[in-house]
Amino acid sequence: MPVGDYSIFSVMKEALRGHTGWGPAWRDAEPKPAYDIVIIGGGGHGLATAYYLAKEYKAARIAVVEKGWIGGGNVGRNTTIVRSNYMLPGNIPFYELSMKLWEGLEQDINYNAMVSQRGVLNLYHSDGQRDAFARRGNSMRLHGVDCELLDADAVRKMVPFLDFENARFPVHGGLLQRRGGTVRHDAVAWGYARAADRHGVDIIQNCEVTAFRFENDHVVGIETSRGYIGAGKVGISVAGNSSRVAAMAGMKLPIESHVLQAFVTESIKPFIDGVVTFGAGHFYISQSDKGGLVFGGDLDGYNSYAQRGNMPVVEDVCEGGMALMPRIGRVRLLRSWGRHHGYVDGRQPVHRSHPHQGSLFQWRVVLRRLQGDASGGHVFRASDCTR
Amino acid sequence: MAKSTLAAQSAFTDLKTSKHAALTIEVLDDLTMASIASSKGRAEEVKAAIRAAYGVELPTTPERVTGKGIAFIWHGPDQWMAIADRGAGMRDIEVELKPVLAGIAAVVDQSDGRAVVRLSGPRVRDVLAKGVGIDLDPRAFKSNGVAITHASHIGIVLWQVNDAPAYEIAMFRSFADSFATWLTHSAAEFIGH
Amino acid sequence: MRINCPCCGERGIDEFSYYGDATVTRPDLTSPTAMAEFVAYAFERANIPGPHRELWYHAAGCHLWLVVTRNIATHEILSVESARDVALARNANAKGSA
Amino acid sequence: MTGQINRLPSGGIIDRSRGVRFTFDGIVYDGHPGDTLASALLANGVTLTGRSFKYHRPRGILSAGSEEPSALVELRTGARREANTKATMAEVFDGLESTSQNRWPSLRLDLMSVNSLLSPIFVAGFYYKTFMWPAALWEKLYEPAIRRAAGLGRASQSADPDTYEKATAFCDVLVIGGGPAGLTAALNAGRSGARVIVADENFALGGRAIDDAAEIDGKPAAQWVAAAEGELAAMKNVRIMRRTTVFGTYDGGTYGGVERVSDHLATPPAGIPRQRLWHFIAKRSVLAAGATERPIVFGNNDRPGVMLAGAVRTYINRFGVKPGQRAVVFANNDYAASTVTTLKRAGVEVAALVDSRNAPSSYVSGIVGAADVRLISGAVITTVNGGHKIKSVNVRTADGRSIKLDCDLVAMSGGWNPNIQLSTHVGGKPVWDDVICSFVPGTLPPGMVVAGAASGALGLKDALDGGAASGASAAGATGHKPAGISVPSAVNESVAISPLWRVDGCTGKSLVDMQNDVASSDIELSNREGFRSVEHLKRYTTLGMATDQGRTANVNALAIMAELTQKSIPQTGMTLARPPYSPVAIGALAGHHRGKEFKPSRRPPSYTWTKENGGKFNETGLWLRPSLYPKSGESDWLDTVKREVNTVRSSVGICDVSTLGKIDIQGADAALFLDRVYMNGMKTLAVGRCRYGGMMREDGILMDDGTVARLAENHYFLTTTTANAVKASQHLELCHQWLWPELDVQMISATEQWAQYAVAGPNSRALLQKIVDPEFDITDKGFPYLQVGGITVCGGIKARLFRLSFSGERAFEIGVPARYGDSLLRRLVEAGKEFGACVYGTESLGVMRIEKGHISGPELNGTSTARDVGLGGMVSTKKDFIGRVLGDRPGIADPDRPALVGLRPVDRTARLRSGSHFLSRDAKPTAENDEGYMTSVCYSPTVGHWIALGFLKRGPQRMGEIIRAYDPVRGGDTLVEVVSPCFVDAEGEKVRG
Repeated sequence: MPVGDYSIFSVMKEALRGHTGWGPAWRDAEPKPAYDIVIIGGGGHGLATAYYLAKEYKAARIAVVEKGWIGGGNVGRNTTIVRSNYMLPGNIPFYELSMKLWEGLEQDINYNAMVSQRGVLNLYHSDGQRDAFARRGNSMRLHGVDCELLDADAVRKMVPFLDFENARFPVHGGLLQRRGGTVRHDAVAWGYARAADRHGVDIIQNCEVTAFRFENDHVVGIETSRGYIGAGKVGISVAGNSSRVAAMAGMKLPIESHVLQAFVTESIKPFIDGVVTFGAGHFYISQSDKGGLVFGGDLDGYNSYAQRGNMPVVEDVCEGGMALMPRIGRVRLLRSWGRHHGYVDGRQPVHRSHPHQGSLFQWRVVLRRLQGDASGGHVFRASDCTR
Repeated sequence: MAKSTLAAQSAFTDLKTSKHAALTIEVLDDLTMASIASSKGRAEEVKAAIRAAYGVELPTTPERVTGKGIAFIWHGPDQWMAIADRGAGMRDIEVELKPVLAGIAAVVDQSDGRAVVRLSGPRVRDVLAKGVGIDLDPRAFKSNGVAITHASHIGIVLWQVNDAPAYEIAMFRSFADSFATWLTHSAAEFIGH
Repeated sequence: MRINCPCCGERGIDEFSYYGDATVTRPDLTSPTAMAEFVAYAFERANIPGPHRELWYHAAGCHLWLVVTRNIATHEILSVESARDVALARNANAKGSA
Repeated sequence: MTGQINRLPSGGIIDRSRGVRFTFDGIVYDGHPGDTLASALLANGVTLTGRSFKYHRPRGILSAGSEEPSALVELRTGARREANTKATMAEVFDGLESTSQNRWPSLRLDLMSVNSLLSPIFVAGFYYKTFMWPAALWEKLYEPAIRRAAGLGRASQSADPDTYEKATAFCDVLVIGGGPAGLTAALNAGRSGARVIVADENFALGGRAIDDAAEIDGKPAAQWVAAAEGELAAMKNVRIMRRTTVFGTYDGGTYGGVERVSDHLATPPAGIPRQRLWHFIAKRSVLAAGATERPIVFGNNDRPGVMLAGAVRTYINRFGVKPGQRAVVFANNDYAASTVTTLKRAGVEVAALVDSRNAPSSYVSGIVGAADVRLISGAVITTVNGGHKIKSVNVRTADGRSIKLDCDLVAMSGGWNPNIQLSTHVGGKPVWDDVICSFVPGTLPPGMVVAGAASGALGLKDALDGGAASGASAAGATGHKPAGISVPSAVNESVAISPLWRVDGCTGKSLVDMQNDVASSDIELSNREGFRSVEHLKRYTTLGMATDQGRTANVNALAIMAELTQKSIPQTGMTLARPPYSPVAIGALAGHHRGKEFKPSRRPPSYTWTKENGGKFNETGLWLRPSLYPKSGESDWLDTVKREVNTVRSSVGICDVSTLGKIDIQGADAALFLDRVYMNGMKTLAVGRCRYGGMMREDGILMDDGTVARLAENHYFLTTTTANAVKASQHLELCHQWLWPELDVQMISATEQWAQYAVAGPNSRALLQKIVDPEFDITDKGFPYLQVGGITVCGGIKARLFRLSFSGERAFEIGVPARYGDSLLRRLVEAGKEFGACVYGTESLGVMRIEKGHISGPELNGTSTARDVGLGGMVSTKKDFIGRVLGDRPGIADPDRPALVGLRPVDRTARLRSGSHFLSRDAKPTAENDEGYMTSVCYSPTVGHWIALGFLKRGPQRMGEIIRAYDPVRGGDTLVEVVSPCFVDAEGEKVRG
C-alpha cells in the first residue's frame, strides 16, 4: 500500500527509507466500458472538473481521457499567474471564485501547488489608463475583490528598480491586487489528478478521442484510440484543440487557436517579488520559487496549432522588459515555449451548451487562463450536474 | 506666386550629417513629392501620360525610374511617388502632375509628409543591416531598386541611387528624429559619435 | 515565418499583420436570415489544423491585403495571393453563377 | 599567486607571448589570450569553482564548452555583473573579475552545504508534499525561505550600462558550427560562389579537430584549420562569424543568432555594442554543431576533477593545460581511448583506463598498449572519493572486486550526443541511432541539412566528407554549382560503443543533471510515483531545465527511465528542444529599443515651439502631443487649464491637431465607398462641406469617429482619431481591397503632409484674417460652419481651411504643408497677441470637448455602440454599411445598456473622478447594483465646477436623478446629478457665429 497523505511527517518517514514507500500519485487507469461522465482533456480545467464532480457526487463514475500525458497543455505551459483583477462583470466572479479556491486548495487536495499571493501589479502610464484601471478596480471592489490604486510614488516604493528616469512611457502608478500571485502550474494538474484519483476518478492517459457516438441527438459515448467508452455526459476541456474536438460533434465555435509564447531565464537570486505587468508594452514578469524570471507578453497573433512562436514576438517582449526593467539586460533567457489556446474576442473562457436539442452534451473551452482552472472546474461541475 | 514670409523647417532637427569616408549622411530637405494612385483600370493610361510628359516608363515592380529632373518610385500596385528637387522655383509636383493625370489618377501632395535622408559610402549596408530587414547585397538589390519596409520600427521607403552605394530613405516626417537617433547609434561603430 | 508578398517579395512576418479566416464571405443585408449569417461571418470559425486560408495585411510594406494559405499545424506557407485578385475572381464567379 | 602550475611548456593555440591578469574570488591569476576562464583556472590549479543549486555540493569544471552545467560564475561587478556565466565560454582578459556563486560565506566553507546532509528529504518534488500546514506559514515562512535559498548567481541590481544592437544577414547557406564539418561545408559552398555565413559559438574555429589535435591532409589540424580560415576569409561571398551562437531555428529559414561582440573585453569600446542579435535569413542551412559528450552516472560523479574525456583532451590540446596530475579514464566507448595518449603526452600519469566493456576492441588495446597504460576491462567506477578535490576512485572490476585507484582527475565518456537542438525547434522529430546510442536528427526543418557529429557521424573523416557534401548540396540547391567536391584526407577514429548509462551499487549521489542536482535516485522516485512520461519526468524532477538545457543530462535520464520501465529509449520519449540553444541575454533581444528608444517618438509640427515655451507633452500612441502650456505664476495644471479654456471661450486659442489621421479618398466610387464604411450617409454631403461621421466594426461596436470633408465631386478628405489612425487605415484598405474591389477608389494617407492647427474662440476669425491671404472670404457668411476650402496664407502658401469645432466655439482648423507648421504657429501666436490668444494643449482640448459632450477615447473604448454614446440617431437605416446588421444584435441593442449622460456633483465643490461606478442613490455597493461608470471628467472653468460624462443604465431617461459616483479605490463616494452631456451652449449658437 503506497503512502497516503502527504505531509512533512510522511516525507521524513520516507526519507529514512530512501523514499521507497511512495506510490503513484495517481493510478494509470485502464478505460472501463462506460462512465457516467467523461471529461475529455487532462489539463487544469479537466482535472479540476473531475475532482469537484467526484467530490460532490460520490457515486458518479467519472473518467478523464487525455490524448497525451496530463498537464501537458496550457496548465503546463503558462506563466503561473493567478489573479482576479478583471474588469467585465462576468469575469470577476468567475476568477474570484478561482482565487478563493486557490486560497484553500492545498489543504483541500493535500498537495502543495505553491500558491503564492505576492501580489499582481498592473502599471499604468497615462491618465486614461489610470481611469480605466480605476474603473476596473472599482468593479473589483463592487464584487468584493481586493485591489488598490497606487500612484507613482507608491509604485516606486514597491518596485524601485523600474525605469522611472528615462522611460519612453513613464510609470504613473498601478493597480495592485495583493491576493494575486503565482502558483506552481504543473502541481495544479498533478494535485487535482491525485485528488480526483483518490475520489475514484479514472485518469486515462494516451487515449485520444476520435469520434463521438450519438443516439437520438444525445451523446452516448466516445470512440478513442483505446476503444469505445460509453458516457452519460461528456465534457470537453481541450483548450486550443476545442474546435477540432467540437467539430467531431458537429459544432463550430467562435474560436481561433493562437500561440502565446512564454519565457524563463536562468535561476538568479531573489530579484523581483510579485508579478508586474507593463502597461505600455507587451511584458509581464514574476520570479519563480526556483529563481527563474518567468515572463511573457503578446500573442504571436496568427492562427496556429504548432505550439511555438517566432522571433518578432520574442524581441517585442524583451524590448518591453528592457524598457520597464533595464537591469534585466544581462540576465539570460533560458527557454521559450509556446502554447496554443482558443482565442475569442475578449479572450475569456467560453462555457456553452451543445446547440443540439436537450443540451445533454456539454462542452467547454479552456483558454489561456491558468487563473480560471480552479473555478472553471467548479463552474463546469455546477453546470454539468445541475441540469 | 507671391513670396511667402513663412520659413520652412527641416524635418530633421537633431541629425548630425556626416562626410565620413565610411558613411556619408545627408538630409534632403528641399524636395517636392506627390503620391500617384491610378484610377481603377486606368493604369495603362497613367503610364502613357507619364511617358508622354516625362519620357519615362512607370515601373510595375519595386523600382525607381529617373527622368529629366524627376524620379518615379513604385509605391504599390498602380501607385507611385513622384520626386523632384523643389529648387528656387518652388517646383510643386502635385500642381504639375494634376493636369497630366486628370481623370485617370489621384495625385496627392506629399512634399512635406516625408523626410528624406541619403546615405552613402562603403559601410552603408552594414549600417542599414542594423535595422532594415531587406537583403541589400548587390546580388539581390540593385541601383534603382525600391523597398517599402521598416527600419527599427519606423516605416520607410528605401531606394538605391547608385552603386557607390548610395541609398535614399523616406519616412513619415514625424519619425525623422527617432530615425536619426537610431542611425546615429548604428553608425557610431564606423564614424564615431 | 516569412511571407512572399506578390508585390514586394519575401519579407519577415514582422511586416505583416494577421486578420483571420479568408473563407467567409460577407453576407447580404437583405437576406431573410441576415442576422444568423452575419453572426456566422463575424464569429464562427472552422479552426482545424491543416491548410488555412487567411487574410494578412502587408502593413509595413505595400499595404496589400493578402490571402495566405498556410498550414497552421506546421506554419508552412502554401500560397500567397493578392486579396484583391481573389476577391475580384470571387465576385466574377458570383456573377457567373447568378 | 601560485603561478600557472598546470600550464604545459608548449602546445595549444593560446597566445603565449602575452599574458592577462584576472581574479577569481578576489585572488589574482595569470592566463593568456586565447584562454577561457576555465582553462586559465585549471592552468593555475584551481578546480573548485562553485556550489551546486540545491545541495551546495562542491563543483568544478566538467566540460570545455557551452554545455557546461557546473562551472558557473559571476563575471564582472556592479552594473555589469552577470550571473551564471559558463567559465568554459568566458574568455579571459586583463582585469576580468570573476566570483563563485551560490555559497556562503565562502566557496570552500559553504554553510549552506548543510543542505547536502538534508538531501534525503530534499528529493524531487518534496515540496509538493510538504509545507501545507498550517496554511498561513507557507507565505510567511516556508516560501520566503525557499525563495531566498533558490537561484544561483546574483544579477546586477542596476540598469545594464552597455548597448545592444540587432541586425539581419541574408545568405544562401548558413553553416552552423566551424568545426571540421562546418569548415568543409563552408569551403565547398563558398567555392561554388554561394553567399555563405559560417557561425561558430567559439572565439576560434576548428572545433574537435583542434580539441583532438587531429591530423588533416597529413598536417596538424590547427594548420589545416588556419588554411581553411584563410581561404574563407579571402572569399567575398563568405562571412565568418566567431563568438556567434545560432540559438534558434524559426519558420521560413530564419535563424536567431547572438554575437558576443565585446564580451571578451573589459568594457565595450565606444560605439560598439556588447552583443548583437542576428536574424539570419538563409535559403539553406548546414547544421554542423558537433556533439556533446555524455557523462556516466556513478557515485559522486560531480566532484571537481571529474571531467568529460573530450574536455580533458581540449584543455591539453587547445589550451596547453593539464587538468590533473594523475588520471583515471572511464569510458564505454573506443573514442575516449585516445584520451590516454593525450594525457601521457602532456605528462599526466594515467592510473588506468577503466572500460565498462568486457572485451576491449583491438583499437583500444592498441592505444593502451602503445601508451603503456593499465586497461581494466568490464569494470566501472562506483564512487569518487574526496570533496573539494578527488583523492581516489573505487573501481568494481569484472569479477566484482572493488579496487581503489588514487587520482586527482577522472576523464569520463559515456558516448556522444549529437547537437540536434536546432533541428527540432520547428517540430523536427529526432530518431534513435543504435550505433552511437543517441538521438540523431530525423525530420529536418525545410532547407536544413546536417553534417558531421551533429548528424551522428562522429569520425573525423566522416565529418569532413559529410560537411563537404552538405556544403556543396546546399549551395547547389540555391543555384550555385560547385566545380567538384573537395575533401581533405583524414582517418576516422573508432567510435564503437556499448551503452552504459549508470553504474549501480554506488555510494554517494549519482548525478544525472548536475546543475539542478537531479540524481539517479530522483528518477527512480519519479518512476515510482508515476511521473514516467518524459515531460512529467522533466517537470517533476526539473531535469534538463538548467542552463545547459539538459545537454549533458537528458539522454542519460531517458535511458535510466527506459531501464526502470523496461521500455526502449525511443519508446520512453524525447523532450523536444526549444529555443534558445544556449541562454541569450535579454538585452540582446531588446537591442536598441530601451529607455526613450523603446518605441519611436512622433513629433508634431509644434514640437520645437512647445519645447521652447515650456510646454508639456503627453504620449498618445507614438505621438508626443503638447498637453499643457504652463505660465509662470500658475500654481498647478488646473490653473493653466482654466486660463487656456477661458482664453478660448472668451477670445481665441491655438491647438496643434496635426496628429489626427488624414486620408485622401478619390475616385468615381468614393461617395459610395464612404457610405459603406460610415454608419451615417456621406453621399449626400455637398462639395465644400464637412460632416461628422462614425465607423463601426462589423460586430456593431463603434470603431472610430472623425470628420469627412468633400473637396470635390469625387474627392473626399477624412480624419480619424489620433489613436486609431493606423487601425482605421488598415480597415479601409480591407474594405476596399477585399470586400469591394470593384469600386473605383484611391486612398492615400496624407496625415503627415499637413500641419493642422485648430484656431478656436470668438476671435478666431479675426485672428485668421491676419494670416489668410486677403482674396479669401472667411466671414461667417462666406465661410460658414462646416465649410471647407483651399486657400493661401502668409503670402501664397497653400493651405486648407475647415470650419470645424471640437470646443463648441466659432473655430477653424487650418492646414499648411508640414514644413511651415513651426513657422505658421509662430505667426499665429504673433498675430494673436492683440487678442490675448493662447496656445493650448490636449488637456484644455479635453476639457472643452467634455463641456460640449463630445465623445473621445474614453467613450470610444472598444465596447461601446453608437447608441451607447448617444449617436444612435446618426445610424442610417437606408443603406448597408459595416456593422449595420450586428449593431442590432440582441446583446448590444439592449435598451438597458448604459448610455451616455452628463453628470455634475450635487455639492458643486466636489471633485469627480473618471472610472467611478454608478449606483442608485441608496443602493448597496454590490456588483448587482452596478449601473455604469464615469468615462471622462474635468473641472469646467466655464460652468465653474467639476463635470463628467459617463455611461449609465437607461441614462437618457434619468435626467435630474441623483445617483452615487462610487470610487472606493480612491476613497471617493460622491452624489451626482444626471444631466445632459452638453454643458455649454446646448443650442450650438456659438459654433456658427
